[in-house]
Amino acid sequence: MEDFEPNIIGFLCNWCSYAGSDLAGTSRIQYAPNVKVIRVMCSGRVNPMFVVNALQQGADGVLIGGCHPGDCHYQHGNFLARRRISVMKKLLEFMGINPERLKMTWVSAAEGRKFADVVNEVTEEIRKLGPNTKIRRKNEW
Amino acid sequence: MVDQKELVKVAKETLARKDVKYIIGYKKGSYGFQTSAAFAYTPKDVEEFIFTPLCNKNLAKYPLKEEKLPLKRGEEEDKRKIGLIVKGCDSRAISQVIQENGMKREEVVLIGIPCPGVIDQKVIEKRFPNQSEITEVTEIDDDYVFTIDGKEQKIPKQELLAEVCKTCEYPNPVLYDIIIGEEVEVNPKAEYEGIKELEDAPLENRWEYWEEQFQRCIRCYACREACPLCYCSTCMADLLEPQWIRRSVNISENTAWNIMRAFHLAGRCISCGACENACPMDIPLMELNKKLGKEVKEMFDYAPGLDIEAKPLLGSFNPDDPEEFIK
Amino acid sequence: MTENPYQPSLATIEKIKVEVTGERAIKTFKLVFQDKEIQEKFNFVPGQCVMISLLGKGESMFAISSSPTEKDYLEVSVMKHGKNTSALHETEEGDTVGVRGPYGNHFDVEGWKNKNIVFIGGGIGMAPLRSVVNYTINAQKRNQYGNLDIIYGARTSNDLCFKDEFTELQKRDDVNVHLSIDVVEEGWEHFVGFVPSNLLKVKPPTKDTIAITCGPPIMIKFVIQNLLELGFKDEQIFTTLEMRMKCGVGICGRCNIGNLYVCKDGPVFSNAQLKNLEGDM
Amino acid sequence: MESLVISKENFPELINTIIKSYRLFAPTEEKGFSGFNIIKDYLEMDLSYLNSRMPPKAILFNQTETLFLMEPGAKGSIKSKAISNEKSAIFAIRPCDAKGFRIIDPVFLGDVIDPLYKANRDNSVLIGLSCNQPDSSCFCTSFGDSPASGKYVDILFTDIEENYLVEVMTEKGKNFVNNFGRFFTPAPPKEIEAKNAKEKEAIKLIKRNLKVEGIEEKMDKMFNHPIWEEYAKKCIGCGTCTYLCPTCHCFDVVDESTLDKGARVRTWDACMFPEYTMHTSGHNPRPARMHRLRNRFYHKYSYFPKNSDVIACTGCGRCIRYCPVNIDIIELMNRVSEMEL
Repeated sequence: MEDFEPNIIGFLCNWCSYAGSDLAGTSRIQYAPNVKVIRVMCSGRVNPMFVVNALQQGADGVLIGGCHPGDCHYQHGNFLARRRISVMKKLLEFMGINPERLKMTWVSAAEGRKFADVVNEVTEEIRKLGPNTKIRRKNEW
Repeated sequence: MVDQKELVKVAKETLARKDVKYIIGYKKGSYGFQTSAAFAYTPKDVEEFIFTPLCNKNLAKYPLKEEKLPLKRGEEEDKRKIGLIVKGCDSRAISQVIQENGMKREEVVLIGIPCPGVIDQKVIEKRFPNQSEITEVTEIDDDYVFTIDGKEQKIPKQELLAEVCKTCEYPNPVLYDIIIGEEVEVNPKAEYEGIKELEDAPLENRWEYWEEQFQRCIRCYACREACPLCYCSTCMADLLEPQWIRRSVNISENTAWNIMRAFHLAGRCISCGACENACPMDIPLMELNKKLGKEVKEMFDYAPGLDIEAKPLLGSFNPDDPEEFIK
Repeated sequence: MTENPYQPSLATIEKIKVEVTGERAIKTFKLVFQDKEIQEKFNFVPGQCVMISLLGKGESMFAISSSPTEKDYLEVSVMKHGKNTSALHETEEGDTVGVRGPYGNHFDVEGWKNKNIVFIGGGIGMAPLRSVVNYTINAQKRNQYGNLDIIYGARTSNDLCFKDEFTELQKRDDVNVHLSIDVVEEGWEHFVGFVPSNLLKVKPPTKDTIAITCGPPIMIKFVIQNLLELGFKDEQIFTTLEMRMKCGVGICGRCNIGNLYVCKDGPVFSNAQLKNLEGDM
Repeated sequence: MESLVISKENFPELINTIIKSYRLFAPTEEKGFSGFNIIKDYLEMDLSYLNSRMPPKAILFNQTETLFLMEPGAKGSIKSKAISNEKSAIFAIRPCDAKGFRIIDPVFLGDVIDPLYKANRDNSVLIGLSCNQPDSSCFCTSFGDSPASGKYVDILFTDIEENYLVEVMTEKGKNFVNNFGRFFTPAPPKEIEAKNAKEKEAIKLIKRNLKVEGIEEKMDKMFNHPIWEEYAKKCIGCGTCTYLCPTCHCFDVVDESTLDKGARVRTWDACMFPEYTMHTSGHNPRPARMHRLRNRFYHKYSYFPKNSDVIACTGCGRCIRYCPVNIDIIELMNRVSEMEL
């Protein structure tokens, strides 16, 4: 367990969170390398099935990053995402899959520091939860 | 319960309308406690219509299932309406579908029947597994009365009543063109009592519970096909590229399917119980739907299928939606 | 251990020839089994099919488009359309695919000796016919057959498959090629119009003649109609059908027309058989 | 055929002895849901069941099976997967479900032999248990079979109150029984009579009948009859009837892979799904539910008898009992039988 390095998939929106992560990098801020980033055009693009699929394929956690409320490049994609994810979390919880494995954050293009902090925080939280085994594909053929 | 003669009369009048092509109702089933959907094209077909406590199927699925094959040369599309007998839950299903633009209000003529609750098919068949003769059940006061092998059976309603009916908040049709029978009294009920125990159980126990349930799933998609709100022309589960769910049947894929199904019904499920009724493996699907119904109500003060003008839950938002989970 | 009929043998894509570019791209893949022994034992007759696997993607049935007279390899011509065919189109020469077969019945090329043959193909439907064409024009076989007429058409001149081969064939005096395209194009010297119309224009004589056709279902329908009009008997008309297939050996159940399985009892059917077959096609 | 008896007293020990040398599948019950599972102890078994929800075909023809292993990609490779040769016994299989295997044998063991099914079939002993309590939608008698038929099993047990009558039907069954010889004694005639009496009683309980006579010829003339459309109207197109059928055997073949490993897998498929026959081009030979439903009934009652001389239906009644919309094969087929053309 001590050697456990969480595998986290990050879906970051093109306009804010992804730019935020970029800024964290160009500002040479050190942060946990556990989040593997997939850039999406908007947090509203994140189909909740992405989350399920990530967990199935071996992710221990999923982080969705969007613009701050009101800042969405597409007006309200992040609001829609927020609703979906809150419902998804309830469903996962009821099914016995720890909803804390699904994280969401608002990070603007200017918040490189915040991005690094969130990643560190999320990584530590998922590390505490341990590896996800619940709906993971076994791929035993 | 509704008077059969009145039902037939109203259905006949509706069928006689120039703008109605056929009426979907219930008729006697082929054996035991079954009832069957009836498609009435002629007044004679309508004579078969019944409405009894065994009419536990959700007919709202059928207008959506109507297949429109390519027209032959010179053939014109039949744009007449479909008549449909609706209980409270069925009418909510139709209302929700209309709200989502899945069909237009003018495509259906709804004959509403206030519903005092229907019998759970699985429960009654389990109690009388050898009953192959077609059996009619009537409701007298708080009992269901029927005859088996010449012997009259009187069984308290609560013992056979479907779980969803016990907590039904909308037994009276919310959307209809004609209504038959008298309104049913609604008792405020503890709708979410059934899932409380599971909600309170520790996370691990909940997973164990669902793992055991989903292990049984054979992915026949009866839940999807029976659900009046699963009407996508191509289901995500059937797509090959991208393939969301593999075809193999194992706990991972089965869970993914069940999450997908439940999630896609969040804020849409109108609690008719058709999925659970249809499930050949007895998976308690309604528990998932109820849970999401409850959360949606609490978080967004939203109940589906009540207003055709409302916006779909997950297609809309409120800037003040809860967001304490967001970092 | 029993042999596993579902397990393909590996083959290398020796050569990829681009037949048609654009939206309805077609490529011909030349495949050679990696195991020499398997290659040597691989015998087929024109009309038969093979299952081609893209490992990790899936498996599809294709008609063999080369002739058994060309030993040492087999060819399939494939239009890019779905998941597997797209993956196949993305392969490069030297890549590995799985191949199993040959499956199904075949054109009775032995029984047709001394007869005239009319080939009527449309679009990618020429692929299975090409196998018979190449078989009958083979130096050793040509004198065993009478007149050979090839009526072939596609939507546009770009969509014509095996263009260079037809150019070669047009130069020969023992084969008649009648090409067509659906709509007028500048510089097109041959027939313009649908394949069934071209057939009526060519009017192949019916005596001692076999007509084989393959193409889109609607084309096959009208070709058969026109052949009958020209005086062909049902027994003289052959076509090859397509169905969704998974096992290729008559077990998995999906390719039935009535009680026949296209993978096993087909894909080649005479019109006499088709007429009496009640089923969903 | 040899008839033996075993007392119910000795029965638990027999089962527990079998478990030591065989993988034993037997009916178990959980919350009113019966299914065949591998048991480790006699007590797990539940013999009061009417029939299992899933037919035991799922034991010999798994819903998901690996055909072979691979390294995916354009430079990939293929590796065979060893087929398990574990010895199994299926205990308390109902005669109707056992007949299901006999029906699908020619499909899997015909011109082309399916190695997975063959291995499972060869390595399994079918031990039947007569039905003393058929239920409302049973109709095995319609096909000339009986709820206490030993025709399709290796050994047939029948509950005759204090004892089980054990009929050894095949060579395989004989070898199996010989391994456990000490539990059995030859059956006295009265026990055989007791079984016959039980059988008669059970047959009497079967009230529904499907008129099979001449049905194949009838269907030859009914392909375009409106009756198929009539039933297809209420069909919702799920896969329940096919997945629960002991004779439905269609499957899909798909590749599953990660970046570096994968397999070709077969899973059950259902002819009631539109994707089942859908071509890549979008053309579907069976585009409407009517076509699919008609094909299902024709396959069972016309095509299959044409190809294998037997109706692909055992009368187990599952498709009737679990159809969510009351499509009743008995009702439909009887209407076909009685149809005047």
